[in-house]
Amino acid sequence: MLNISLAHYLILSSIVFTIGIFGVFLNRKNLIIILMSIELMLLAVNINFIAFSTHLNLILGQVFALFVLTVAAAEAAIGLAILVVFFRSRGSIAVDDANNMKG
Amino acid sequence: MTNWPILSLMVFIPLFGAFIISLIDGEEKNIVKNSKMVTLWTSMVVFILSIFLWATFPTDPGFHFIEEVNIFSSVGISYRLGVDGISMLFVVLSAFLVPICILSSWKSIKIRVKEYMILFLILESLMIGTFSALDLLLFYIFFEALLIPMFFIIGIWGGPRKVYAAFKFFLYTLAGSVLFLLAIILMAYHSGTFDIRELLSHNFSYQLQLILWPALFISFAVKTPMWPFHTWLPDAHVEAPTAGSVILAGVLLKVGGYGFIRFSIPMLPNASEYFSGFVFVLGVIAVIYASLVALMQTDMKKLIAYSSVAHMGYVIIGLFTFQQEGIDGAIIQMLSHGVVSAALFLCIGVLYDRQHSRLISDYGGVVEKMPKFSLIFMIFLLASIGLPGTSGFVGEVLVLIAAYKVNGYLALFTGLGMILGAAYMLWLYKRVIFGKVTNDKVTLLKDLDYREVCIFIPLIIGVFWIGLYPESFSIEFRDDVASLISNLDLVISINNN
Amino acid sequence: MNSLIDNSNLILALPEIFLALWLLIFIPLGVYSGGSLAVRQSYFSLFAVIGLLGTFLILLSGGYKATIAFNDLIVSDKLVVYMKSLVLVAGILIFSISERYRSLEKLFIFEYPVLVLFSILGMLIMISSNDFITLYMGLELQSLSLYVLAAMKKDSKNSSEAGLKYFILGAIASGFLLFGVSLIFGITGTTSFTTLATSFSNMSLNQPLLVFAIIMILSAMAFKISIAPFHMWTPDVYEGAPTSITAFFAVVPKIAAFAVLMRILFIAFYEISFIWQQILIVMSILSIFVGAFGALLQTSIKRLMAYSTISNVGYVLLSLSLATSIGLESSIIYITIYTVSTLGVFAFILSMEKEKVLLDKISSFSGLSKSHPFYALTFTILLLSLAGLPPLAGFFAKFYIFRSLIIGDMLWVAVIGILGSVVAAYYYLKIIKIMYLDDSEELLNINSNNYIKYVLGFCAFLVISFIFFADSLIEFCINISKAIVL
Amino acid sequence: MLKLLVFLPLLGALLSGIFPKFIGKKGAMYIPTILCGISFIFSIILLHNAILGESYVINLATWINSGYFQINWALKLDMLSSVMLFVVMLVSTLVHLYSIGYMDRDPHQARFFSYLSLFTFAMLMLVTSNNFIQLFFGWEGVGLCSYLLIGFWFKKQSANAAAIKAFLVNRVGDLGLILGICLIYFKFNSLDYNTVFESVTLIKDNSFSLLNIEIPIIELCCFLLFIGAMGKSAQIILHTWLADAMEGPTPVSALIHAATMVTAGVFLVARCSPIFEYAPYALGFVTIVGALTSIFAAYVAITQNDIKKIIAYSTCSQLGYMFFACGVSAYSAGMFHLMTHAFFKALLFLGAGSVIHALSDEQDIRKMGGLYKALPYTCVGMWIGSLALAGLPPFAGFFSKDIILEAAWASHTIIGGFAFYIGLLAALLTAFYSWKILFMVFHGKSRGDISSAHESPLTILIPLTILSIGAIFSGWLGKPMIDTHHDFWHGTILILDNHEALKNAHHAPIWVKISPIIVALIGIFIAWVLYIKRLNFTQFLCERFSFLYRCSLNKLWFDEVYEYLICQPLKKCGDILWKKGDIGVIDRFGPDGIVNVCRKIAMRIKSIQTGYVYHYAFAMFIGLIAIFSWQFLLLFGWV
Amino acid sequence: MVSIFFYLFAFILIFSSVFVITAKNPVHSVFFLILSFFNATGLFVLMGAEFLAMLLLIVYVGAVAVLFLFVIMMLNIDFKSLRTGIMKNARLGLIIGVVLLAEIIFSIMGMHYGKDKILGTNLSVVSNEIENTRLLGNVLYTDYIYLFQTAGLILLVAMVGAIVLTHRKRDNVRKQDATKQVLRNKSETLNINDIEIGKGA
Repeated sequence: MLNISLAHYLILSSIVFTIGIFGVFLNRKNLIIILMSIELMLLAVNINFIAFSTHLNLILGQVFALFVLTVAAAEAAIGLAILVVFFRSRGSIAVDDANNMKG
Repeated sequence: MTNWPILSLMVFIPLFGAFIISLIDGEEKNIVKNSKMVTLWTSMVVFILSIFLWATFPTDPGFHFIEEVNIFSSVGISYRLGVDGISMLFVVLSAFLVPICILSSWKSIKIRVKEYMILFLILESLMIGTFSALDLLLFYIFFEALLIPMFFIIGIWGGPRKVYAAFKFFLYTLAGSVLFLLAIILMAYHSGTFDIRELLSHNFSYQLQLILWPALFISFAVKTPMWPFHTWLPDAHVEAPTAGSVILAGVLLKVGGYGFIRFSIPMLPNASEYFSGFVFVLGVIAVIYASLVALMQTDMKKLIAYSSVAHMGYVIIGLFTFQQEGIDGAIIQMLSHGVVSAALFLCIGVLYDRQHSRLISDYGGVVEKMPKFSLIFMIFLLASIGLPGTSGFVGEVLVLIAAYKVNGYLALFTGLGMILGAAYMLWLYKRVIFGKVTNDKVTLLKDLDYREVCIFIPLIIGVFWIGLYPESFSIEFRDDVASLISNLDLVISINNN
Repeated sequence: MNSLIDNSNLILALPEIFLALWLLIFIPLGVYSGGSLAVRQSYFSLFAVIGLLGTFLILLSGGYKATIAFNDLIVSDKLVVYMKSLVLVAGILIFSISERYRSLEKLFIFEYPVLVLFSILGMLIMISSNDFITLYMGLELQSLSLYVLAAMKKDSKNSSEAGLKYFILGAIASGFLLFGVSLIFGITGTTSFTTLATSFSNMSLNQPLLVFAIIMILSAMAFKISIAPFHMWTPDVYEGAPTSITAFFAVVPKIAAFAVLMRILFIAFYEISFIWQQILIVMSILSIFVGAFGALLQTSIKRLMAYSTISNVGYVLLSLSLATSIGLESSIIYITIYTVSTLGVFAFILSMEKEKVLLDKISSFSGLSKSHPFYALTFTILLLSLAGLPPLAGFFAKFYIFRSLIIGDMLWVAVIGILGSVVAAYYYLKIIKIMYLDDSEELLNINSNNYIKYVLGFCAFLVISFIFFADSLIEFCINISKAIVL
Repeated sequence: MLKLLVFLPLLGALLSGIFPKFIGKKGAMYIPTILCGISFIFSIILLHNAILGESYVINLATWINSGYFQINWALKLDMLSSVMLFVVMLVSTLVHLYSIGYMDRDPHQARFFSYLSLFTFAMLMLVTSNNFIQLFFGWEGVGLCSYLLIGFWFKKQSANAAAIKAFLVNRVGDLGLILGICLIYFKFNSLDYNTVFESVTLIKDNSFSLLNIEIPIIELCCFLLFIGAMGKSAQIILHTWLADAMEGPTPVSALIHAATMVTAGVFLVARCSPIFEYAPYALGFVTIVGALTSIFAAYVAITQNDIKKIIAYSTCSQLGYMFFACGVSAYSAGMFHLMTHAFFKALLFLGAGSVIHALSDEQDIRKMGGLYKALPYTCVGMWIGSLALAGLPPFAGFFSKDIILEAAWASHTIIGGFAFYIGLLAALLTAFYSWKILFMVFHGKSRGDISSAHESPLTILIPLTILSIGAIFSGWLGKPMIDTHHDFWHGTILILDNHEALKNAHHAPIWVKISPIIVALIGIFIAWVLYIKRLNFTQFLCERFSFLYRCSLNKLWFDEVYEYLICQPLKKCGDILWKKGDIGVIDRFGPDGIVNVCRKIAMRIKSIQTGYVYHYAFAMFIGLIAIFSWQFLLLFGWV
Repeated sequence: MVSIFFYLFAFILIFSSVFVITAKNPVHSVFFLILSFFNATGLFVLMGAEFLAMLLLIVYVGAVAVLFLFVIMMLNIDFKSLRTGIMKNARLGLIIGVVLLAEIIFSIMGMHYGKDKILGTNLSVVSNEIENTRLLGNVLYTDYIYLFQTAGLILLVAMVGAIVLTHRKRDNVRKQDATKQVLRNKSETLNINDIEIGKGA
């Protein structure tokens, strides 16, 4: 137990990743939480990358994580912008309200 | 033997005609008139070419008038055209019926005449292409493309339930034929060629034949149509405009039979033999079932449609006897049915044009007002019954004889169709033509005019020609059938040992 | 420390660099330009089209040499050039047909062309990627632009909803992709496709984590090309997004995603095709059927086209799943033909309007054959092609797919697939029926725009005459696939 | 000459059928008649030639040629066909002539004459054919003309129904015939008479097994052919059409349903005697059917009231005679009776037609009576005809009927004996109903309005006269036909040596020879008693034997049974197959069913597409897990 | 020592993540998100990725999380209505999630690198002579220059996109247009009326 191996990090990241996915589809009312869940997923990915990077002693993993971080930030910005647009047109950010189109 | 590409001409002249029509512009009246004339003359030219084809056709077996242009060299698909005795006659039949159809719709088609004519020419081109294709995929292309113009002809100029009928026709036949496409690919994959000539001599393994055969069968059975794949036919016929029914019954149904004789039987002889019992059962059911159903129809077109099912049942039985008589008979029967059912639909079209009803109960005593029509109708009806001397008999008797060679009971049950056929046809005639005039509208009927008589005369000639001197037809394909059968016997005996 | 910014590297990335620079000129130009909106708009469009054309020319001038550059990050070969050309041409055409729609919907803002160009740039990067990182960056560049484009009609509820859905699901998909890639990186120590291709030979292949990683990556790609069960966003986004963007969605990103998927499957994971083959077969059959059945009851043409897309990409994936050269070649052919047909269909959709509102309901096309025979006819041809009827191009597309399946000994898959195409034929036919068989009460008003007419006619012409020039295209596609798969 | 003989009627038919306006009303009547007359003259010449031993085949053209199935259009002249030619042409010409007078009030003479001539042509084709298929051509051709002529008055529902019935019942027989032909072809690989007849001996021992019974092929073959003959010659079971066929104009009945077409069956059996001779069981069957028909038809005839129906049943009965003659191998006797019968039955019909014509289409004998004054010539003609029919010497019927009964007796088989006694009984009934007609029509008191009755025109009377002469003398003239010492038939009829009924017939005991005359006289006496002397006794008898009476009156309910057992079920079957089979099952589970299933699937997919983004995400997640779990289990070999 | 920190960070990370998605109030969620990021930073440091750890703090905690807060505040959302959220398919989702997690964990246990099983080997940070940041910098501007530029473009897109979407032109808002002000001239703005004396109102 005290030996912290790669597997520990991987398991941790998969748990976080799963929680992130859960956040997306368990949430019915609040779009912002979905956005945060996505951030969690990306965080899990970053943990993975860095863990592997350390494990393999390859800087590539960290580079990848770096770009993921960058992109994630851009994504958050876009996501929030869309959220704002959505809110303006609907007056709500409940996920339940986003079903104008179906079938 | 000529060097100029007569088959290609026959395929492309109608297309060219269609193109010309599409360019016609101007006053509505002129468009209608000109497009009719262009169509008529185009189809006449094609017909004359087909006569020429027939006249110069060599009697030795095998394919003639072959043309070959590579299109997909990477896959081995080529534009290959060519006819043997069997397909040549179908080409002639198609070319023969189209001008008649055009004439018959001269007055009855009132809306969108231009489009109608274009579609008919495209249809003609595709029909001729289907029968003269020597490349498996090319055949399929023509075969499948036939659906498109037919869909529009039924759908636009059809009767009240045209949409249902058009969809049923289209999807049914499409669903039937897609498996054929897979079979084509499989065949080409295993034989390495799409060339029908090479495929005819290729020997597929027994296992493969058993896979391929059902795929081909469904496709052709739907087209033919065989019981229980026939239900699209009554609907399509009833709703289609007269000329549409004529082409449908006259040519398109033959594509199924042609498919059997060109692909199923020679390419997959063992499977054909294996499944022949099954086919016979279906054929007999078709004959009896369709006849019984026809007996009870109240709509004339439906009745004729069901009679087509019964007649095509004969064709199928004849083909799968693997006897010279049977296959000859089936081919003659197809030609005959092409003429007769076409003529019967035209007859009903004549009545429909006048009274806008196809219900038997709306008529009665027509003979008083339309003696010429009644006579003509009678002739075709008798041909349909298979009275000796008319075209229907020759095929029927040959099929029966071949059926007897296979199995006495088969002949017996097939023969029952003769009785039932007479029953429904004569009953129809009685109710429509004979009897007292019960309907006021019947008194207003006018007999055939000059144009209509002109339509029927070639068909009458056809009926008696085939009936009295079928030799001029059978001489063209006899040797082809004979070589087919000898190959068949050879292959079957080899594989059985 | 050697610099990678040298000629050999730059030449390979020249189209992308050119486009990026063009964009960098474009943005300030857009911000500071004066004049009326309409005039500006036409200038901007012209500017964007010129940019794309320039990119295209630069791309073609580069030739087909197969090389790798930027530390294995990007690659160029025939497949890349061909797919990029497709993307660029389709992009230009869609741009030109969407002009009228934009003036109709008041989408005058210059950011529209800018974002479209950005997404195309992203696609170019994706297509030429030779590394998961490049792939990811290109993908994100493309996706982020597309998210914004989908939500662009700010006053429309549907548009913002479409943007939102696309964004959320897209982000999840890229999460999947990243997670998968991270595992691949962990297992093999590399993310470069070419290195990956060789790395599987000396490792144990039956570890579930590898399978999981591949499934994750495939799911993400499946999302991008709307393969079931990752297709759910497609109908909603197609419906909600501005129609010109829907046209864009339906064609261009699919090409790019397929191009990169081909590279992943046939370069990176080719050695381990036994892992992904079955998965892809199941997914593609599922999407063929979802696409076919889902469209049956649709009343909106845009939604219908979404399902049509789902079903069509199913066929492409089906032949890719063969992992053979023939499969690859037929999927390239299919994509090409699909591009042309769909482009034409959207040219049609973009031209149907009534009282300044674009028509969305299929039923509103009734009687079109009488009022606008040209549009009805060309649209019919395109639909019949999509339905796969000979002798139109769509038939040959399907023919090649099924041929590859049969050669690949997957007869039963082919049977199932072809049955799906029959179901699909029904709804295409239904549209034709409405145009030709139904009588209309009201006539449509089509403000004839020559671009649209030309594109429509051109696509219909290509579809009809495919049979005549097909041989050279097929030959070309065979060469492409031979260069990838030996 | 043979060619001309055969095709002149066709020419006549075409001329008056297709160009009635061109040749005019008169022309439409006279041209076919004259052409027939010419043919008749030819037929006399040909008969003469044939008697002198001429026999040949003219090949006209190939008809059907497929494999071994090589059929030519050919005209065959031999003894058998020339006799038939003569009979057919004679009756046909007379009927044509008769019709000129008879149909004078009809608006459709042209059509009528066209049909008549067409019929004549078809009959000639039948008679002169050299192979079974051309025979079948004629066979069906006459059937068609019969159909057309029965339904000539198309406005009458009953006529139309009768026409269809005639055609369909004939078709049933024809099916048998064509199957027989198929079998012959199957076994002989040819359908030419000569080839087939020559090689009969080769396959006479072939047999097949049905339900473990070995049946010789040849028996089956003859049996099938005979079914054809039964249909055409209205033998019991397939007889129902003949009485109804009387809906047609009377000349038609005379020509088709008495003299020529219905005898085609007999001709067929005679023609195929080389085959039938090797099929003893089939011959027995022929005998039984013939005998049963003769008695049954006579039995039915006695209670009928329609003058034409009585004669029609009489025809049926006489055909029965002919068949049982053939059945005991006395083919020539059958042919002989065929010829004499043609004369007197045509005479009877034409006479009846004359009566009907005179009474403005009244056919019910209960409404006639005492017409001998108004129609003296007709009355004489009918008397002669009836005498001939009853088989009283010296009229023609005596000779032929006598020889048939003698042959039956002389065959020395149980079946032959049975046929003999049945024949005698039938002869009794024949005489009875014949005189019933005579008494009720021409004698006694008149029971209807006969004031307007007048003798028919010359065109009607001339044929009557000629036929009367024939009915008297043809028995003498035809005697050589049954001469066993001299082969009148020039080998066209084969009789095996062990079938010596005809030979023995000449040595029959005297009571056998006389008994027909006696029973005929008894029959006449009874008729006299019942219809002239004691009219109320008739009533009494009807009530006393009401069951028998009703059986006879209702023709043993054959029609009704057929209606309920065959027609109705078939129609019902058709209806069920259509509404339940096609629409209810095939469409419902086939195309429409599939469409519905597709629609349901589509609804399901639509309902899955809820529009909620979390559902979409969930779907992605589920998809991912499903695929992974599947692969996971696969990897560990758990699936 | 490392393991204690690992477990500390890991558990806090997991719990705060759970709270991120379950908190009724989105503001709380954001704070839990920040907490998660802090813990992740700790883990990064444990793994020797100091630069990325700092980046995470600066970019995420400093920018992204604040952005979230900003949006939440800006949108003026009725938090009460958000509280009614029920997790309908939670049970099914939970089962499936557990299955997935189990499968992944099982897979991780069986993970190989090359042909070696990696389970159990200690994740030790190899001390390089070059520090982490320099190492990244070395490759970022050379080997990965292409991606670096692309990342720039992505950020540009994000900027353009965000502006396009959120920027509104409001008609009733008066804006100062400097060019217009400068270009004003007398004739356009002033209308000098010659009013007779005594007639002015």
